[in-house]
Order: sequence, then C-alpha cells, then structure tokens
Amino acid sequence: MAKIAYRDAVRDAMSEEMTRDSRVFLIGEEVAQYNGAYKCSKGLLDKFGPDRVIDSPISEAGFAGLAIGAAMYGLRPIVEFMTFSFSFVAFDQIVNNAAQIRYMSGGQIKIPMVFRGNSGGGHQIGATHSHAPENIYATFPGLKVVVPAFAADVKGLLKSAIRDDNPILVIENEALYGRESEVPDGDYLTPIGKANILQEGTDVTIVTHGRSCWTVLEAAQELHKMGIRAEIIDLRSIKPLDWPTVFASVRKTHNLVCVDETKPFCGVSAQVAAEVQRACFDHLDAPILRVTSVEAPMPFSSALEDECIPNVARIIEAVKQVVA
Amino acid sequence: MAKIAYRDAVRDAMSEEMTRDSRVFLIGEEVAQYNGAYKCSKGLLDKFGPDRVIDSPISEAGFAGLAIGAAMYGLRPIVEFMTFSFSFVAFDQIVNNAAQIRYMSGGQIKIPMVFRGNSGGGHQIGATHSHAPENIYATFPGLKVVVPAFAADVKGLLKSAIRDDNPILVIENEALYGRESEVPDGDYLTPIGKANILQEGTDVTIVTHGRSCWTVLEAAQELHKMGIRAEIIDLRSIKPLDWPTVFASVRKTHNLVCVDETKPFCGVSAQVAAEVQRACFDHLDAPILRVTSVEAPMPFSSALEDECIPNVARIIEAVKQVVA
Amino acid sequence: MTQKPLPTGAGVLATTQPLPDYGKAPELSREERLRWYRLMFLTRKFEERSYQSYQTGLIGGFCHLYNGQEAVAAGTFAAITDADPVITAYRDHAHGLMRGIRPGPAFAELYGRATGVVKGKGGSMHYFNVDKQMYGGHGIVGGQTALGLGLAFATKYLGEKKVCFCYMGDGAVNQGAFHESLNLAQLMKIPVIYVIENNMYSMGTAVERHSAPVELYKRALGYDMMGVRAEAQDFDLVRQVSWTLAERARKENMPAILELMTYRYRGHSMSDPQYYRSKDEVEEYRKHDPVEILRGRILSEGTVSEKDLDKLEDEVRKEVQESHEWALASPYPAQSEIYTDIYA
Amino acid sequence: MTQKPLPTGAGVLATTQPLPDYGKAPELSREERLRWYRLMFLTRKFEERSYQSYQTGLIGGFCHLYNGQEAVAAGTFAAITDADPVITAYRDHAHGLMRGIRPGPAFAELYGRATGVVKGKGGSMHYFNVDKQMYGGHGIVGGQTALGLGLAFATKYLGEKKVCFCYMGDGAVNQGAFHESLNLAQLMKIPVIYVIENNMYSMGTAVERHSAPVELYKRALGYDMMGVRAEAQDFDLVRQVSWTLAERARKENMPAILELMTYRYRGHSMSDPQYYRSKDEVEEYRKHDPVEILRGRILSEGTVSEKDLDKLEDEVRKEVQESHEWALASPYPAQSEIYTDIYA
Ligand SMILES: Cc1ncc(C[n+]2csc(CCOP(=O)(O)OP(=O)(O)O)c2C)c(N)n1
Ligand SMILES: Cc1ncc(C[n+]2csc(CCOP(=O)(O)OP(=O)(O)O)c2C)c(N)n1
Ligand SMILES: [Mg+2]
Ligand SMILES: [Mg+2]
Repeated sequence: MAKIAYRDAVRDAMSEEMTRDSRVFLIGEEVAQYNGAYKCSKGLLDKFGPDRVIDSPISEAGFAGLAIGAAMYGLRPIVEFMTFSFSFVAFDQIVNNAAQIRYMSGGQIKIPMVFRGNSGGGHQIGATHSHAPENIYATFPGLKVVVPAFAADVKGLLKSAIRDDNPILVIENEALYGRESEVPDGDYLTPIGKANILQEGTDVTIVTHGRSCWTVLEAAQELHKMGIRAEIIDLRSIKPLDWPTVFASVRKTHNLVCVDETKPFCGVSAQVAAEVQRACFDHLDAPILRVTSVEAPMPFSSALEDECIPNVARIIEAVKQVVA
Repeated sequence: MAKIAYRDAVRDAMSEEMTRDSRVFLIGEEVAQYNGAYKCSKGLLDKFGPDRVIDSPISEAGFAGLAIGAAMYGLRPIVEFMTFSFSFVAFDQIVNNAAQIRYMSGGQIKIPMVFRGNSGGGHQIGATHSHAPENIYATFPGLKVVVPAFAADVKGLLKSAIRDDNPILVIENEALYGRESEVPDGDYLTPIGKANILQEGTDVTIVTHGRSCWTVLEAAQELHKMGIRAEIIDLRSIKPLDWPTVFASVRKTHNLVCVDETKPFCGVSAQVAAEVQRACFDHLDAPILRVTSVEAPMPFSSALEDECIPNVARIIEAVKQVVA
Repeated sequence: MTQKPLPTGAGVLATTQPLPDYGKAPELSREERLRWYRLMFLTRKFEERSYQSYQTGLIGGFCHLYNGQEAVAAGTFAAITDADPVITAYRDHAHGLMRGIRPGPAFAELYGRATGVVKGKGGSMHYFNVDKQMYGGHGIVGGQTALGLGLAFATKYLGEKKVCFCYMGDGAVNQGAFHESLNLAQLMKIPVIYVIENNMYSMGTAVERHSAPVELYKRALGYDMMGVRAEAQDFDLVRQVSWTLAERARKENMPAILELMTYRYRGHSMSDPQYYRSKDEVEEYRKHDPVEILRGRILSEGTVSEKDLDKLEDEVRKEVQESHEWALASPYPAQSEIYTDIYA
Repeated sequence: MTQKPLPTGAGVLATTQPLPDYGKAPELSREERLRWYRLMFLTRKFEERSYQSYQTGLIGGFCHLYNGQEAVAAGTFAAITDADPVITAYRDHAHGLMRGIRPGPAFAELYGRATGVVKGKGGSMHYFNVDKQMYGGHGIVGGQTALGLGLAFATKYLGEKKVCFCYMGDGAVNQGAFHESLNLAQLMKIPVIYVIENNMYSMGTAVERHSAPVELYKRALGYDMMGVRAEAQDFDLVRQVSWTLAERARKENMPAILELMTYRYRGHSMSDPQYYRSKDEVEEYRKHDPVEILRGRILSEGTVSEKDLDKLEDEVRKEVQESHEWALASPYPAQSEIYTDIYA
C-alpha cells in the first residue's frame, strides 16, 4: 500500500491497461503533449506514442463518435473530456450511439469503452463548466456510471471499466485530483456495481458518492462528537447501483440521508430516496432527507459557490433532523 | 367549447400568439412548406410568411442556438424539434445557453422562448427517436418544462409559454396529436406550474403527466369497477412542479402511485416519490410505487414496445398493491 | 421549384482536387457482375414488397425506401470488399441486403419478429450485419458520420489497409458532427470515404433550400479535402470513381467526400404526400433507372441472354415472396427480449 | 514546432472571394482615435493587473488574458458602432472594457464581488454589457457562434440594418455548432461576421495540429462564403477590413469569416506552463505589439504630443489601480443572491 494522488491513480490505471492490451488507446483534448489539462495522462505520450495517446481538436462530438466507432470495431478507447460538462456537445453520441447501438443491433455490437474526466463545482469555473452529470447519464439504459472518490477506487474502477465490454462513464472531480490516499500494490480491480461502507454506524445511514464522500466523512466526525453514529455508504457505482448494501444498512439504522452533488430535481438522491422508501418503508423511522447541490446554476463567486454544493453544515443539519 | 385535436390546439396557440406579437416566430425542420412533420404548423407559412415561419436545415444546434441568440436580443422564438429526441444534438445550447445565460449575465439577459415538439415511445420509431426527456431537462435550473396531455392544456400552456420571459420546453407526444378534446373558446392561458386534478378520489393518489394521463384515466375506470377510488393528478408542469396540490392529495388518500413515461432511474417519478415521502411521511399508508418506462432502450417491435411504456395492466397492478 | 439536374452519362462532374490516376478498376467477372445486378434487382423487389406491406399495415414506424438509388450502394460496394466496413443512415435496406442480410430476416425485422436481422429490436432503420462488416443502420441524421470515422480509424490503428465507406443523405451535411469528422479525418489521415447520397431532398426540403452551396462535394474545400461529385444512376461509373477513392484511401490513408447524384422515387418515409415536387420530375428520373441501366448494359455486352436474366429475376421475385411469407409466419419476440442485449 | 508567420504589414493576406470595394472607412476624429488607443492601453493595464491579482490569489478559476490581441477587439469595434451587437468567448475582458464596462466592475467580477459587472455570478468568462450590445462572454468553446447568428438574425428580423460581430478562437473552428451556423448564415443571408482571433494556439495545441487547413478563413469555402485572412496587430488595418465586411453585411445581409492573425503573450489561462512554444517565439511577437504600433502611429501623425499621451497613460494607470482597489473593497454577494436571476 502506497499513498498516491488521485490523478496519479488515474494515470496508473490507464498506463497499466494500455500496457496489458494494445487495443486500448486514449483520445481527448491536450491529453498527449500537454499531459492532460489536469495532468491525468502525464507521461503516457512518451510511453505509448502518438498513435495511442491522441491530442484531439475541440470536437467532442467528433472524437467521442470516433471512439464509439472504433469500439464497435473492437478497439477499447478511453475518451477524456477535459471536463464532463463538455460532454454535452457530444450528448447525442453518448446517449444514442454508445448507449443504444448494442440494443438496436440485436446484440451484434459491443461498445467496450470509457468516457472519463473531471466534473462538479467548487472551483469557480462557472455554471457551464461545473455540471455533475451522473444522474443524467444514469437515466439511460445501456450506460454504466461510476464516480470514484478515492485513489484506490478510481484506479480499480477505471481498470475494471477499461476491461468491461460496455460503455462506461468514469466521472472524476477536480477537487480530488490532488488528494492522496492509499492504493493497493499490484494489479487489482474494483468491481463495478459494489458500494463501499466507509464507516459503520447504527443511528443513520448516509448514502453518498464522489467528492461528497470526503465532506460526509468530515461531517461524521462532528456527528460523532454529538454522539451520532453514522453508517456511511460510498456508492462508487451509480449504475448499476448496489441496492442490497443500501437497503441492508437502512434496515439496520432506520434512517437515511442522501448526500450528493447532482441537482435536487431528478438527481441521484431522488432515485435513492424513491427506491429506499419503497423497499424499506416499514423500517424507516423518519423521512429520508437529501443534501444536494442547490436549485440554481453554479455561481462564480467563491462566496456563493461553497453553499451550492453539499457542505458539512448542511449535512449535519439534515442528519440531526432525521435522528431527532 | 369545441372539441379539437391536440395538434390543432398547438397550431392555434402559435397562430394566436404570432398574430398578437410580431416578435414571435417559428423555426424548425419542415415547419413551413411541409406544414410540420406532424402537421402542427399547418397553414402558418401561408398566414405569416417565410420570415416568421422558417424551414431550417437539419442543424438542431445551429437553429436552437440561433433562436436563443434571437431571444437574447428580444425576439420570442418558438423552436420545433421534429422530435424531442433530436434536441440531444442541441443539448449544450439548451442546458448551458438557454438555461444559464440569464444567471451568468447577472440578470442582464432574458431568454423568452419555447422549445416544443413530439416525444416519447409507442410508435415503433426505435430507441433513438423515442426518448421522454422531461426529467433530463427539468434537472437544470433555469428551464421550465411542461408536458400537456390535452388539447385545452397544450393550447393554454403553449400560449403561456410564449408569453413567459423564460426558456420553456413544451413536450408533446405523437400519440396525442390526433386525440380530440374540449378547448375553451377565445383567448385563455393555462398557468405554468399548476397541476390539474383530473378525477377526485379517496383511496389512492395517482400522479401522472403527458400521454400517461390517458392511460391512467383508462385504468381508473377498471379500478372503479374494483371499488378503488383514485384521485388523479395531471402535473401538466414538471418544472415548476405544483407540490401543494400533490401533497394535499396524498395527505387525503394516504397512498401514492406515480405514473410517467420517463425512465425509472432518476425519472420524474423518482423526484415525486422522494419529495412526497419527505413531506407526507406520516400520512403514507404504503410505500409509494412507480410505474414508468422500463429499464431498457425502446425496442422497435410492437410486440415489445407496448410493455415498455406505462400501460393499464401495470398501473392497476401497482394501485392494487398500494391499497392492499 | 428549381429544375433538378438529370444524369448526362458524364460520370465524374467535378472535384476539389485532381483525382489521382490509378487506372481502371479491375474488371468484374461475368458472375460478379450478375451478382451485383441480382442484388440491385433484389433490393428493388424487396422495397416494392415493403411498400405493399406498409400499405397493408404490416409495417409500423418509419420505412425509408431506396428505389432509384440502387446504383449508389451497389456501385460503391462493388469497388471494395466485404472486409471493408460500411455504415449508413436509416435508408439502409439496400446496404443491408447487399452486405449479406437475407431478405427473410430483413422482412422479419420490418414486421417486428424475433427472426429479424436485429431480433425485432431495431426495425427498418437499424439493419446490422457485422459478419459482413455492415455497421448499421442509424436513425439520428449525421450521427453515423463520426462512427464511420471511428471504424476507419480502427482499421488504420490495426494496420489493416482497409477503407470505410460511410453513407449519408444530402440533408446530413448540415449536422455539426459531420464537420468535426471531416476535420478529424483529414487532420489524422483516416481512410474514410463519405458517400453523400444526394437524392436532391432532405425530407421535403430541396437541396437549394438546405445547403448554402448546392454542390455538396464543396464542403470538402473547407478541409483541403478531396471532394468529388459524380452521377450515380450507372453502376459502372459509380464503381470506377469509388474504386479510385478507395485505392487512394488504402494507399495514402486519405479521406474524401464522394457526392453521388441520385434520386428517390418514393416519398421520404411512407407517409409523405410529396407536395414538394412534381410527378413529372419523378417521371423524368425514372427514365434513368439504375436497375434498367445495368440490365441494358449486361444484355448489350452479350455475356448473358435475356432469357437467363429473366430467369434470374423470376428467382428473385420468388425469393422475395417466400421471404416475406416466411417472415410473416415468424414469431414475435418474447417479452423477456426487452431486457436482453442492453449490456454485454 | 513550426515557425509561426510574423506580421508583414500587408493587411489582408487572402480571401475566398474578391472583396467588394466600398472605399476607405470613414476617418476617425483625433478624439476617437485617442479613445481607441486609450481603450487598448486600458485593456493592457487591466490584464497586467489581473495577472498580478491572480498570482497573489485574489482571482480564482480561469483567467484568460488578452495581451497581444488588443488590436483585434479595438480594430473591429472601431469599424462598427455600439448599436451593433457583439458576442465572444471566454477571453472577453477586452471586449467588455471596450464596450463600456468600467474597470471597477470588471475587477470586482474577477474578485467575485457583488459590484461585479454580472454580480459575481459569471466571473472572468462572462462579461456582459447589454446596454452597449455586448452579449457575453461564453465559456463553452464554439457555443457562442450560434448565438451570434441569432443576434444578427434578430437585427435583420427587426429591419435594423445592423451587423453582429461574433468572436471566437482558432480552436473553436472545430466545433460542429460553428459549421451549422455558417451554413445557416449563408443560406438565410444573416449579417454576422465571424471574427476568428487566430492566436496560433488552442490551449497547448498549435493550429497545424488542430485544423486540417492551417488557413482558417478557408472554412468559408465549404459554404460559398466570403472568407478573409488579415494581419491583426495594426489597429488601422483591422479597422479597414472589418469596415468593408460590415458594410457588405449591412448592405447585402452577407455573412463572412474574418480570420485575424494575432498572438497571445500569456499562457492560455493562468496556470499554463507553455511548454508548447519557445520564449523566442513570444519575444519575436512582442516586437509587433499592437499597443505600441498604434501609439507610434498616433505620435508620428503629430496630432498628439508624447507628453499628452504619457498623461493619458498615467490617467489610465491610476484608473486601473483605483478600480482594483475599489473592487477589492467591495462586498461579496449575499447568500440570497444564489437564488436570484435564475428566472425572469
Ligand atoms: C438529428 C436529426 N434531426 C432530424 C431528424 C428527422 N429526419 C429524419 S430523415 C430527415 C431528412 C434527411 O434527409 P437526407 O439526409 O437527405 O436523407 P434521405 O432521407 O434523402 O436519404 C430528417 C429531417 C433525424 N432523424 N435526426
Ligand atoms: C466544448 C468545449 N471543449 C473544451 C473546452 C476547454 N477549453 C477552453 S479554451 C480551450 C482552447 C480554445 O482555444 P482557442 O479557440 O484557440 O481560443 P483562445 O484560448 O486561443 O483564445 C479549450 C480546449 C471548452 N471550454 N469547451
Ligand atoms: Mg436526401
Ligand atoms: Mg487560440
């Protein structure tokens, strides 16, 4: 076990898989000579050359489609979106082509590929650049969506995603790139579709994912001081979602707070709350509360931005209300 | 009150508003000479001429963006998407520009415009053409989304939308275009954000919208025979959503079934269920159930397609389970 | 309505750059020529039967027929091999049938049956036959242009010396994804040929009402790319120009736009009243029928007798009728099929 | 790295069609000329102060500076009036300042203050000043190209005889929305001029690595459109060519691409190590500095003395410093501001 930064875990995952399988290649803006806008592909051009680490013009629909076509032919592309917000100019390619061609071809086609990149707010890059799109993509059958919060998970999930035969979105977060955490040695895979219990607890379940995991962990320390024992579940995978783990926890704690960075309306927390109330109706002691991004575009000012994504104060307030 | 077809109500709304306000114009594929792929703009070219009823090349991002720019300048465009599924190639324009420019400009800009068109499945037009995207657009603050089910509502809501100073999606449905229903005489507006109670009842609330309203009404007749009195709420407006009406009904019936054509994962019903369990926790006698499109792309075969969107059998089953 | 240009027999009408001279495409054997004629005739009969089936309610949804355009698919396919990937839009029956889809599964797909070429899940717009490198059948206008780029990219990545032919309608030139693909293709030297099947109309919109330059091969100019405009009712002419561009792609990895001037006899989809054009215009074009032209050529070459050709045609008619019946007798997919083929 | 072309003083370098001859743009009065010089100088000083503020942590997020490109915004704006709408990408400080945004609110925006030009909600990338027809400031590359089309469409719809200048970077030519807009503009005759600020790099990607034709005005060829390439470090040359195209747009409703060859001295945004170019290249370009060139021209014309110009510059320096301080002393927006300006 070594402590490494999240961005290096991303790089290692790609590097290991590209070494293992020559069909894997990386395409995106500034991924090669520039080493990635967020340095996630540092050194890969030198290692694998320009045929496999490809700088693209600013043509997201074009290069996403190129990669989907290449995957249809049997390659295993990794597409980097500089931020996932820019995937919206390639939206049709992802939700119609990557997600549905297998189905429409009656199973003749496989689309083994990964879309990955930065997402979310909190860095003063404004409303157009700060989307947390996991709810939007997860609504489409045919796609898988993972949102790793820790270096070990992003490495293991990205490697699993590259080996998986389906189109998978690996949604990262700028705030996490520099954060270090422990990563197992050697070649390992983190299974897609398995949640991770970050902390066991008895009083309330907190279901979260992505960057919010860190915020929830911080909040949990405060809660601990107040005598509240939270069980924290990091979904890791939004689709498929590990319902058994979530349900089992809620049946134990009888309370649920959902925390995530998608918007409130039809966000991930809406889906979790809707399913849990159905499956655990008789086990719930209190209404499920949700702590999400606020119902507003992301403002630029740091003075406003902090309040717009889930923060410790809002999490504590929700938990206190639920266990009250 | 006259009985007219839904498509004619769409046409009348546009025609009346274009007569009233010369800043209103219509742009889209085949809207002029062809009278609209679904004939919703029949006669408008003759009436208003080619400067105001504009056939566009197949350039959704281009003409949606054109319309947004024109709205920024003070015009009041109506954009027709031949089907809303095609809006996905213009996704960025809608969710970043139409939705957010007002915010990012600190309120300097207004975007008074309408995106409208056909949506949903059930006509064997396959996975790429059958999306019901209201959950996806409603997740973005800055947009309003209405999904009228009846001629009177589509006319009144579309007229309201054209007069509203915000970007509004009016999501129609091919299955409804030919259906006739009563429409008030003269100039009237249906308020955006107000649900409509289609039928009063005591045993269960059914919250629905769009094409599913018709299916729910059909199911309600069966339910009536079984002695189940359903209160049926047609949301009409997805965003803003009329929570008071929904909550009041659930507090009365103590049961809720959500029925709509969006996908189950993060669909509209997820949002409704999540909010209702929170606001009406102590009033619910049973878990909220959801009847949605299934977790699959839309297949082509009529033999499969019927099962993929909410149908009478699935609605009855859910209601019976809830009131059991 | 503007007068539409009729075929003159000239073949290549214009290019953005001098066409390289690789000489004449290799002769087709008598059998191969007959095979292409058979496929064109089969396509014609398949579409006619589909037309009837649609009228009688056997087919739901959209159904875009290829009548009049047969020499495009045939002439271009005959310039490459079944190992070269192809991909097209929703007007894809011809491309499917000519890349090995049997008429039985093709009809069964239209009828939504389990025996359909894509199990009843895709319908008319989504014929796929990956065994013969036919990658669909795509319904979103222009969406396949980026995929075709990717197929070609993959062949180059794997060092296969192949070429991908990517088909699209004239209306599709106005989608942004196409332009992004053009730049990527030229910049990265990707062996993809964009075949614009210019049938003069994008649904009800004539070319001059949807494209700033009426000559669509000119879109190549913006990318320093080879663009070619050619007439396309004559199988042999189409094959020759396609072969030249395919050779260039194989040898130099250079992409191109190939605008093929053709015409569709039927409406855009089945429910099109066609107010946007005159009956006369359609009749004028029918005089330059691609199936008839190849038939006449073959007969005039004297390698096949009219009797043998009649026999071949009768066989095809019979095959089409039997396939249609077989398809109609096929079962619908089981409900459980809704949930298969979503994930691999 | 390929050698980048340096300015030669030639002005217009190439066109896709003959430029119409509307003669020389009307002379600017001494005061107007000084006003443009002042705005260019102000922009330069504003950017230098922003650079420092970023280094000292006063600015968060992205911050794209305009140093080196000043003659583009100034020369084009000076060819039209403040009644003509303009719109640009995220490198928008110049466009904002030259369209009436005071440096105080401009700084305040960078610092996220309530007194910012868009109340701290948009930041560096989203300067708007609708009073003076400046429609942003847009962060999604290429996204504004369709909006510019719409602004121009609206002026024509209202019969205003205006022209819209829509600015974009060289990297933005590779977005599909731009191409859709070009076709729509030419087809519908919409008076929009696409000004490509070709500063040779799209972030770290040199033009020859991102565009198949290195000459970006050539993208106009695919649309039978007027495309012009011109040098852009000289305010007067830029103004002249812009004026010609603006006249053409007003008189004939004809759109155009105007590729202006320029250079940025700073990194793409603030955190750019610039490994993709040499220090020498930057130094070479600094010798053709647009602010210096106009300064020299004004002095050589003899209408203003060096002393007066120095005084003007000192005033600007003072204004910048005071504006910066005023901005820093401004309050942050109230939390309630999160929820305003979402809906009208
Ligand atoms: C993005 C998108 N917009 C609109 C449509 C609807 N549509 C289907 S085909 C068509 C016309 C296309 O014409 P063309 O490209 O010339 O092909 P043809 O039908 O003539 O073969 C339109 C508008 C679509 N399928 N996808
Ligand atoms: C659709 C989209 N993709 C990627 C980005 C990230 N990005 C911002 S600026 C930029 C480079 C643009 O270069 P250019 O157009 O030449 O403008 P310049 O910065 O030189 O002014 C990139 C890749 C973006 N903002 N939007
Ligand atoms: Mg066509
Ligand atoms: Mg640039």
